[in-house]
Amino acid sequence: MEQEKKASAPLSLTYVPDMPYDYHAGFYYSKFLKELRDNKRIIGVKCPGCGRVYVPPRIVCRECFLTMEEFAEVGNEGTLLAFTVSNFPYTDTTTGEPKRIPYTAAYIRLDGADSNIVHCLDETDEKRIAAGMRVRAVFSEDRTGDYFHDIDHFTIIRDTEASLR
Amino acid sequence: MDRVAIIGVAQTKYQRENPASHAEMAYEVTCKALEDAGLAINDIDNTVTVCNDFWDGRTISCMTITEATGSHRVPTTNVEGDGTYGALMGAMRLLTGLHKVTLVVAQSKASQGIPQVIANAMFDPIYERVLGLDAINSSALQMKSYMSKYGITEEQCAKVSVKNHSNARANPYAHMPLDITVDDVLKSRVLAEPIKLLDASPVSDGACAIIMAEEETANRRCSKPVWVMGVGHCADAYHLGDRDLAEVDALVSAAKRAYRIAGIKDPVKEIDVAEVYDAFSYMELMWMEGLGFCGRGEGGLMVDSGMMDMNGRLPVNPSGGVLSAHAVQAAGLARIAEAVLQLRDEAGGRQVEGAKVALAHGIQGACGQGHCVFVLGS
Amino acid sequence: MKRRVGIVGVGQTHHRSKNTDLKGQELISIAVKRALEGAELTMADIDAIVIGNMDHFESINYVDMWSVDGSGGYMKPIMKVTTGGTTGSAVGHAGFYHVASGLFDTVLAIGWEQNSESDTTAAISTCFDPITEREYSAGAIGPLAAQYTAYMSKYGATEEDAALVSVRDHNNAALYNPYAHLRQVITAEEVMKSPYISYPLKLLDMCPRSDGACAVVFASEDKARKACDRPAWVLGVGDCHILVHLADGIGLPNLPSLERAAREAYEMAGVTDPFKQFDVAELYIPASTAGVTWMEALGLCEEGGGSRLIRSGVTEADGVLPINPSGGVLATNPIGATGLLRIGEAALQVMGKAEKKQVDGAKLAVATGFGGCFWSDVTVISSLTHLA
Amino acid sequence: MAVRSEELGDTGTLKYPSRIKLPYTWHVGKVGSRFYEEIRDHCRIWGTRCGHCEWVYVPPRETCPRCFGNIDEWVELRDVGTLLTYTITRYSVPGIQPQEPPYALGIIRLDGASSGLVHLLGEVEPGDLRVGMRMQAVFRGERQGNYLDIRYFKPLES
Repeated sequence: MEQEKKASAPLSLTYVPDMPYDYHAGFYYSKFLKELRDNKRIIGVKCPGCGRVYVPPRIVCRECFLTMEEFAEVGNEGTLLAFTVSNFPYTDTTTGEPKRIPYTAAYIRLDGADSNIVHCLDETDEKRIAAGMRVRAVFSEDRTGDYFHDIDHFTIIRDTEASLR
Repeated sequence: MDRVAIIGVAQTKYQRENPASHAEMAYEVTCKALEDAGLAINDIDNTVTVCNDFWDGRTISCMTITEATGSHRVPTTNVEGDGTYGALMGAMRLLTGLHKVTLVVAQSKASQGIPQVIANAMFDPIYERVLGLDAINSSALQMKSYMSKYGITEEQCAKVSVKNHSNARANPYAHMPLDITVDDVLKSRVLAEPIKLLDASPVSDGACAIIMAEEETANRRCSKPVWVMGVGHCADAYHLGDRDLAEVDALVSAAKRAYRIAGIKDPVKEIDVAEVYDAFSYMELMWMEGLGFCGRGEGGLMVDSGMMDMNGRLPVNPSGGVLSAHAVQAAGLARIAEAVLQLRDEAGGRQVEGAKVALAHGIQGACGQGHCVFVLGS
Repeated sequence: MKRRVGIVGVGQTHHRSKNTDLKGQELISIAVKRALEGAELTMADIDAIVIGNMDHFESINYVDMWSVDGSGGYMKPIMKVTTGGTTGSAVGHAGFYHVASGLFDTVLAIGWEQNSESDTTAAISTCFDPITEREYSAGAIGPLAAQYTAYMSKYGATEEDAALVSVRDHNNAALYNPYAHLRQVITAEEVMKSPYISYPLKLLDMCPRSDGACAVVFASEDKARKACDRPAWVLGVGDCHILVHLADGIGLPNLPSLERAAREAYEMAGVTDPFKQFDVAELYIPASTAGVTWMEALGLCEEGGGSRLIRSGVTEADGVLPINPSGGVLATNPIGATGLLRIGEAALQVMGKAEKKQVDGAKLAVATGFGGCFWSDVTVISSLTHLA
Repeated sequence: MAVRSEELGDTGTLKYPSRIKLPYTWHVGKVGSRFYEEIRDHCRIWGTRCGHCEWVYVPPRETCPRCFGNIDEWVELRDVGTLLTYTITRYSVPGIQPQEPPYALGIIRLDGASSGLVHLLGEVEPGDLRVGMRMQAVFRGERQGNYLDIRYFKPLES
């Protein structure tokens, strides 16, 4: 533990608590992540009541409160609903080190899904991005079961960009 | 106090690592509690979740189980404390007359983190935290203080562990049913003297849910409502050095309040069974004193007398208690759920015959700084 | 509701970017003492305490226990409530429930944060799912920014519209609120010229993070009337924690949780025409853009009408429905206290104790909380025990 | 940095070893700073005394936890006191412990204080520790203005 002393200013104590967590993916996320890892497929789960498809899959439909058991593949392309280019520094809590910026957080509705996912885009110039654009998942070749690695990023499908304008 | 009843309870089996996610566990107990109460999700008009950002490794940890408990459909709040505090908030909501049926869900997957690191964060970062205090060594300071002040022995504490692990053998939800002897406890590995491995509760993953209802709904929807007769909570001073660790002032105050509301005058006579938060063996003895089941310093005599055994005058922790399953946050709510099963005469092999009035108790913070006491009756 | 509940005391610290003179519990004790003084009560009059913050901002587990030194909670019933950004409003609602339940007569609700003790954005980002969301979800800023891109494209709102909200709230703080953290008069041009922190949000569009605490005393009707000539009655509460997956809230240009929470609170209070009935609003507007996008959810304008509302000037301090005379969240944001400050400021207005912030003759006020995953809390507060 | 998955036993599910690691700078405050500065600069331990309930607190408080009154009276305490309780931590926890286990902790009530101070115990065999023992503070040579400027308490030589 270190201490900072400024001339007659009150003391403060600086410390970097390190709290390890082994986050459990649970049954639904595990199935999703393994499909991604093993088969390069993005799967969701379908509600037996309303037919909505949720990605990532989860146990209960938030609308119908029914248990969902029917897994279904969704597209690896989708529509960009919203985005932001994150350009301010903050700490990556998984390392305690500064986060790499800029990055573009992308909120995407995959084709065939009724819920959204968040990932990143390989474009950080906000002038070249617009809500409504079509995007495609780019997979890693050495997939490990980690969502943010196995899908490395999403990329804008530029030919539809032209048609949008 | 107006009448509030518990009309449904559910628990997961407690285990070291539950492969289900927070949400999947919470959904399991939500569905089971609804089934137990004979209700549908639409009958629930408000919820209270009990999640903790440190134990869950997540800021706004209640987000993990919001949908799984149907909390997104109705007014909800999250109590960050023991599950008994969540139940208290649930009861309050009903007592206002604004709500009719509350679902309370507590869950923990402490196996994901390092419990000592998480517990260390309850100590003041400016002062004591740097000493590496956690739940085990701080409790060891309390156990030593208690033993020293009142002449309680390690054997007497060990008897609690033997009794509770043995009781757990009749509890299908328990994590650590064990057939052990006092000698086994005394010879188990020393963690922080005088606390040994078998004086300490395990780290369990698990969830518990209860459904509470106001009087009219309870009577209409439930054939065996269990009534909240009284409830009280109270906190002692924060710094360990500010307290006489051998004393249980906050528990005395919480119990007094719960007894006053419940109209209990002689707790030993009027209460048939108690489920208390025995995170460590010695705690059960101290809590007996604070709850007025015996005099100050008489916890050791009480366990020696056999009165807390399954066939004793006041069976304590027939479920096996927290020593046999310790899902932090959920553990206090599990005490309530177990008390409810007792009062419904549905506790199976751990049933205390003819139980009409039960006590359930939870703690908060280091060395039982905070206590919450429920008196329940059939 | 079986029992009427009134607010009789409100206390807050002078909010700052960094409060090095005070250890956390000492900060809390200042707000508590001021709330008690305001109500002419002593700690002995307090039957129970509710407290809240967000754990990872100060890395303190069981804050209800830790805070006893500063909350006055020694040998008292104390409970912690925490729901993210809505913590402050949830603490306020819990204080209300404590009293309304009949279990307690006089209850202290405390919200606090020493945000300067850590990296606020990093700490908030841990609220997102560690496996499928946390990596690219930068605290509260990213999602709010993304929401406005969706709103702009749907309703034609502009960055300038949002800048006007920023100007209103900052300037109210500068002119009227001695407790506010940021107290500088700014112009729309300055907002527009400030650098982007997360497109389309610019530096002056975003709330700061502050060190500060707020305490509010809730009391039963008989105690409230004894303690106070003009208590602030809590007429309605509503809350809605609608989503858990951040991405699902993002596509939405509006705020459905606020709409539902408002509906619940309005129904309980008997509010039927919010724009006409409310005299003042203290709203949890964490980014200027929210001052455009969320107004319709409160029934203050038609769908997509946020730009018109802010441009009409009616929400300025001298307008017919002043919003955030205190300067709101854009000027002061000790996160666990922020929602409770809205309730406290709204209460001070209807109690006639808002001093320079006072909206003349304010009788009915609305306060909101925002946080979690696009969650909302709404509180309706009045000097009247019921609405005609 | 992204997390990496591992199988969770034979459950067919995955787990993700990750962490929450974040720097914190906690404000000691004026009152605590004076306490630490007196130890750092003069090896003196000060507490504060509540004029209403007469409790003497160490570490010092500016509001009495018991009666919630304001406290402004500082009192210097001796660096010796009585051991109220103790334990030996024998298990190891990554990242939080001040020294390799086993290590001894105790609560010492300094002469003149009403509250106890939790601290490390040193220069003593575990078997020789007794509740009620007289203990003396041992100060660190290079003091920095934090809790460990008191290195530990050792048995007071009679």
